[in-house]
Amino acid sequence: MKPALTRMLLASAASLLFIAAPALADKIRIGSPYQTSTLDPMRSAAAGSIETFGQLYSRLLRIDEAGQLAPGLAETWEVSEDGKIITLTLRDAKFSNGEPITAEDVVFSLLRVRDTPDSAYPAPIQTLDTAEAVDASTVKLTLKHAFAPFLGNLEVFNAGIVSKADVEARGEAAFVENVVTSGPYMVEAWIPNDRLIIAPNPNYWRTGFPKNEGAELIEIPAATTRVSMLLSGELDVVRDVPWSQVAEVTANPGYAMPMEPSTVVYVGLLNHARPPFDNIAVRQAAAMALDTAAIAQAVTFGAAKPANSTIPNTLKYYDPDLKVNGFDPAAAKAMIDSSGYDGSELTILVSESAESEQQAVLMQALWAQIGLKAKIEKADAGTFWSRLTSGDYDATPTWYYNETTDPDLAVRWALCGACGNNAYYTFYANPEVDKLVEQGAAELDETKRAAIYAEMQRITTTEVSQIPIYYPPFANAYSTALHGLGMTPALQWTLEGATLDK
Amino acid sequence: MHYLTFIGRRLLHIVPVLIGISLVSFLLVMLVPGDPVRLVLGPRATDDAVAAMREAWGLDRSLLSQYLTYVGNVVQGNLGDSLKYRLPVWDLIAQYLPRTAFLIGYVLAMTVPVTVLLAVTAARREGDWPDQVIRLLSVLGMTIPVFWLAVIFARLFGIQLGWFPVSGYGEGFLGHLHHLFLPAVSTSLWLAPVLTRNLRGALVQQMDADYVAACRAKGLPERLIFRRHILPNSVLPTLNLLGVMIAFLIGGSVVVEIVYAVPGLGALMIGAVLGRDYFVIQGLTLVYALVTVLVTLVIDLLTAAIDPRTVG
Amino acid sequence: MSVISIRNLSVTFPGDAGPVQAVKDVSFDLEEGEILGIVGESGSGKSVTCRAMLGLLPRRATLGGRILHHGQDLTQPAAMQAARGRDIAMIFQNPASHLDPLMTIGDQVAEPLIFHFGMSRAEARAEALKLLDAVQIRDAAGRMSAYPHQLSGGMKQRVLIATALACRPKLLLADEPTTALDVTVQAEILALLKTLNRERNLTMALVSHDLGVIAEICHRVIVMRQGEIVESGRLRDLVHAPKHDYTRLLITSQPGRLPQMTDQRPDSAPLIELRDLSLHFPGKGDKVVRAVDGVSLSVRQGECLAIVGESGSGKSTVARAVIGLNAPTGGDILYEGRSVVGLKGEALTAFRRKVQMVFQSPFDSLNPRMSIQRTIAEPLWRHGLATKAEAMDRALELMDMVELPRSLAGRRPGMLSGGQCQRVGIARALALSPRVLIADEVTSALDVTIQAQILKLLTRLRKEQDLTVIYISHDLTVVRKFCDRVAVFRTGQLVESGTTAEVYADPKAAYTRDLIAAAPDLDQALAGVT
Amino acid sequence: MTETSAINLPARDRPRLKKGTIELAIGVLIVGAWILAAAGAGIVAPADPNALDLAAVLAPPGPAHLMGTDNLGRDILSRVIHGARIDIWMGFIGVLAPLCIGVLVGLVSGYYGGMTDTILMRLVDITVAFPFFILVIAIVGLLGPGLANYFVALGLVAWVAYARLVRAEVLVVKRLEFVQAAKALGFPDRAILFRHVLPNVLGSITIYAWTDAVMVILAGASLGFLGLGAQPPTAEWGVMISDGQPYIVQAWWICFFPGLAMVTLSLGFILISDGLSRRLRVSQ
Repeated sequence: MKPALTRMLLASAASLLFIAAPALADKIRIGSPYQTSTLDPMRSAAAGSIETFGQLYSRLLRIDEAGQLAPGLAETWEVSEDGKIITLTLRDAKFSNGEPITAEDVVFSLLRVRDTPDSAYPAPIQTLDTAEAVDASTVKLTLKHAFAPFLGNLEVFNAGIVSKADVEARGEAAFVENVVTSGPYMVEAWIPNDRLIIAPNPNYWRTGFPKNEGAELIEIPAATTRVSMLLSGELDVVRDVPWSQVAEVTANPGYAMPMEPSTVVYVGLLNHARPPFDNIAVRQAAAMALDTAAIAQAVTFGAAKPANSTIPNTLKYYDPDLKVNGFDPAAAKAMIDSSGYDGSELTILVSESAESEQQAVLMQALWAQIGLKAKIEKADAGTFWSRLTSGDYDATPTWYYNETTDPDLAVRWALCGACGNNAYYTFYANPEVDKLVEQGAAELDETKRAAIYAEMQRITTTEVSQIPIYYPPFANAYSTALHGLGMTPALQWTLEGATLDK
Repeated sequence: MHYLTFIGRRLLHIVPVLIGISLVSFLLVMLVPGDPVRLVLGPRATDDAVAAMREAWGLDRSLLSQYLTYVGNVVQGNLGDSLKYRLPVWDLIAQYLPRTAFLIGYVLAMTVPVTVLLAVTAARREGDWPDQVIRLLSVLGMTIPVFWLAVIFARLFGIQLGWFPVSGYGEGFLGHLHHLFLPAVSTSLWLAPVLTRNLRGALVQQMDADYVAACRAKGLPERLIFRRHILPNSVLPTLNLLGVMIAFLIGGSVVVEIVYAVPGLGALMIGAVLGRDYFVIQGLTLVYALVTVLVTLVIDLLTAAIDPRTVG
Repeated sequence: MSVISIRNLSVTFPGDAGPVQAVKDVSFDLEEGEILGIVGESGSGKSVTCRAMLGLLPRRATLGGRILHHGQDLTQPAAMQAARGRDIAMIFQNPASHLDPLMTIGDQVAEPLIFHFGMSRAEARAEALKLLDAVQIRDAAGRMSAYPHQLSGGMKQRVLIATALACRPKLLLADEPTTALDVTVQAEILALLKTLNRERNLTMALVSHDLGVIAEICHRVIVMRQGEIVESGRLRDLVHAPKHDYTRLLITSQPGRLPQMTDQRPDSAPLIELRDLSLHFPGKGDKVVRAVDGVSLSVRQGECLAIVGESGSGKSTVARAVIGLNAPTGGDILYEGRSVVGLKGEALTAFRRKVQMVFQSPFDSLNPRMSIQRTIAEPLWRHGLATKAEAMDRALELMDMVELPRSLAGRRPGMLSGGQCQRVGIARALALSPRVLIADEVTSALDVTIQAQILKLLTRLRKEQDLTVIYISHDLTVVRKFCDRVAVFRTGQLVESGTTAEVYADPKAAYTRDLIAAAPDLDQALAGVT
Repeated sequence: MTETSAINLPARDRPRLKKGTIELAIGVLIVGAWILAAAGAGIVAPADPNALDLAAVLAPPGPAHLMGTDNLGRDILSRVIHGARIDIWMGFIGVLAPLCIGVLVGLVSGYYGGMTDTILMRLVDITVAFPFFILVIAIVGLLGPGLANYFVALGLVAWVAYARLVRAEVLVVKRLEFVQAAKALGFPDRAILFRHVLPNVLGSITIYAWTDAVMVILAGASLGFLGLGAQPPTAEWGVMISDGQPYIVQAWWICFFPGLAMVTLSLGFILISDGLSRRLRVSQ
């Protein structure tokens, strides 16, 4: 009796030990510091969620491998002569639950982003006046006025198409369990604060895609841990390898770091609303004191390119020849001395990221050389954003990126004083620039647009709306067993075309 | 009978503590600067969107009314929804509680035998070289920052030697053991010295106790005296410290959770604190407090079971 | 035939200022069936000698000489391990700390039986029950599963004796076995030891500081001082013809041999009156501890009143109530006819200047971190009676008064002897020139020779300062010599009171008679034992 | 402490061995050396701890920089020496603030008992129920990073240990006769508490405080790791270690030397604590 009992106990213990693991072996494991905080494309405009939305929800248009606008859910589209009416014809596509994707769904998705009060980022389709389902597969979008970047904006992460029927039926729950998706993948499991596991969507409209078994998007806040995991074979892809570890990773033949161009720009924001940076001479001196080449070298070990303009260098109409307020400490010192700056200490606000902290330290040291005294105040993200938005700072090194290669969203965010965000909370407000922003958006002629944006860059860089620091590439590391995976400037993984060697 | 009254009294004792805790955890979060909404919606969110969400979540109401709603919900077993994930807080906690519990269990399973072995060895050879070596090692163990050790371990055992995974929770019991090995060792290396010092001290003190002399006078051999008399009497203070340490680990495991990418309650808490996810912070502090209170209760009951004097 | 022979035993401890020799070249024999008394003051090496016989010295002690037992030298660990517990057993002064608090007493008594005789647990417990019966523990069967903290002090000592007797040893070492116990319990334990000696032919060595106790049961006595044997022989011979000065001093310091120090003043007016005084405290659960219960008593101006009783009699509680340290729960306390219960602020401060107290423990009653001069001076300046500097000067005068050399002024209590500390305590109490001095067991922790000095000092001060003294004590022999009137307490109640002469000559209450009978007294013992 | 009646020698003759003297001496030596280095940092340190030298980043230890330089070309040796100021200060204030609060609460609670005691101890229960580290993280995370807020957090949380310790000791000491004597002599409560009770409970508190200082420094370092530590460019060891982590392969010296400094200082603290406790014969 006794031995039998023992055997039974042992057997049940053994079965406990070897509970079959879900077959995750073939998934591409992507480690990123950024979190998926919601599966509803309208709900967040934060990194992490942005990447996720792209994999779950198809947009009307997509950016192809060459970076050009290509058909997405919309097979064809027509723009009216005055640029105000866009008519799109949908292809025969289905949601992951097998229901067809109709013009109704498109109209619902776009208006939801535009009209919901707490929609995170309605800006890209703000110019949309009406959207109308002409028939099941035809959508007619009417703009308030001609708006050049609109087509590009239809590719932005939150313009993904969701199921009207499902969302109306289930409300927020539609984005928690059994999420209906229109993109290449659907949700296999979501463990908030840990990882999102996605599996191919069998109903995805692009035949032959995705070319892999899905992916695990794993959230790993500690940078050294991400690298350790990569090197020990626990990850296939790492987003944001610390610059200091780039050499170590690339020295290993099993990994590649292509340093894809990004639309990220690091800028030193200055608070124009209070002394001393309300004084243009002080701002110019501050800009000229910063040896951006040395900063880029010290912080990124030369991976990033020193910045010369207030907008990212990968955007259309970026002006590579702009050269104002270049590094000149002697001139900067002279300007400070004659500027009337009273010598009072200013505050460099910095959020807790190693990169920003180093920039702050360098900023502080370089400014000290021209007699601009500063102290650094580190703040966690919550405090950082409330202090930034309320203008409770003098300077802060930070960054932004642009969702599209069109500069419209970038200048509205970073340079425009009348577009709702006080020019990235610098409280820089130049009516001329504001006017140029609207002109640039409405102008359909390429050369004229180029001239408008060049002018805008010249004015803002000269007036130092903010100090451009450097343009970093994406420091992503890929296992050489992976093929075809990369990141677009708009923070989207080209995941659907990637394959993983066994 | 006595024992039951004792338990009853201890349980009753918890009520005012819990009320205090709910109030403190609420105020802690509410009175402090930082805006959760901006973090949830992302930097590009418009001010209108931020205001709309604040209203939707009742964050614009008076503190008292928010507290009453909160307590009302908690009493019904509802910890509220996460601002960030829009999921019930309890679901989030339930997801991570087993991980942290497993990690702590693992740490204890690793630490306690080692502690007893080292402390007994040191105490029995008090002043001799094994004692000196153990004391030196335990002092060193206490002074090395856990995260530093963790980074080195990940490098050495994970990457160089490839013996253990440097991240994750693994699948199945053995998988958990395998994946959590490095986090557990890193924690143990700090915990074992603390406990060893305490137990050794108690043993050394008890070895001088009068009843030990009485046992010797009875002619009992040292080994027997040690096992039957000195050890049980010495274990009590260490048991108490162990309780404190378990409570500490529930939150203190956050460092290894982050270094080894095993998100548990600690990582959830850090995320919630930095993201100002009010209801998650409140829910977690309540759960933490509850667990702490329960651990203390268990330790008290164990103490009472060992020491007849506690029950009276 | 000797059971044990000590030859040239010396014990050395390492100390701050070089090694300290606690026992120097001590030799003696213990004959089968005899009870040997080892007497001496604290620090005389008597306990160390006793512990050395069982190998119970701390590891840092170094041992010289030989301890021979049946041809084996017990200074060798193997021989010692074979002998102890089986042939030689020991009981200790503080029974409470010598029992493992986490083990039932049944198991503790059974333990040596299991180990030495290989008995099963059940057998051993059965035997243990017999042993507990043999040491006269009531309801022994019920007590088997009790824990030490549930027993009284006397009970614990009986348990220790039972444990010691478990393996039927030939020699029992008893290290101050009754010092921590009440007199009546002490008498019972001594009687028990005597019975065991007679019935089991058990050889014993009894270590004690109290010649009275030794005299009760010992056949032969060794007097030790500063680690050496100064004299030994039959007790009667020793008492009648002491050869050594120290022995002489020891004998003359015996309370029974002290001069009469009373100062009868029968007609003086009452200074303090207790009226139906009660102090009840909440106990475990719903029980109420009636520490003092309906006591009425008066203390007359200038007299010395003794409050006598055993532990738990409420004698100290009464004293603490008088001085306002414990609030009465019923009744009243009058000082010069006015109630002093519930006094606050100035009135309380003023009253406290009038009534002062000296405490039992010489070391614990002084702040170990304060020099004795400061300690004595503190009441003066705290009460605003002098500046700090004046108070410090006055402290020196007070030291003269209690016969403390001024050279000690800067020392802390830890560097003083017990007797000196007690003098500091008295000086501090007298600093405020009180009218009443409450002395709570002030000599119970002191050696007899020192006790005699302190009593002499108190007698002198009493006359000089015209003090009224309340003397709390368990020692009836001292009280008889020192106090004018006596009040006997038992479990919170006043049993009997009257002039000392009357009460001793003709005790009314049975309890008083028991107390008087139980008090060990050298001369009575000698007369009785012969 | 259990009552020991081991051998009836008077207290002063009881063989009080100078146990722990060696530990104490080494501990004092180490801590003393660090304090000296910290006090004279301006003289001892070869360079300005915050001076950047972008021409000499990640220089390995050598004659020019004995402990090498970090990624911004700052001299590690100078940063370690100046860091001693921060970390010793951190240990000092981080212990002193909770100690003062805790001692006060413990004294009052233990001495007066009754309702005061009940209320204060309930407060202690509530504070204890929050896991220490979590509460510190919460407070620092919510108030913002930096040493000042760390101290606030410690002050709010860590006093509990002292309060309990002191209360337990006071309960013993207040029964001692010299305290009773002080009461009987009509001394004011304040005098009794601070002149008679406090000096006699300080021993075990001191012993605990030294070990606590190590906890404070280590927990502070962990906060640095979590991004909640000292403000840049302050040379604080924990922050230096955590900032140096990514360079552990490329430039091991960046986090090794501050780590070594932290271990030695902590070692000094613990040795002092050990030495004291062995001398005063108090168990930890």
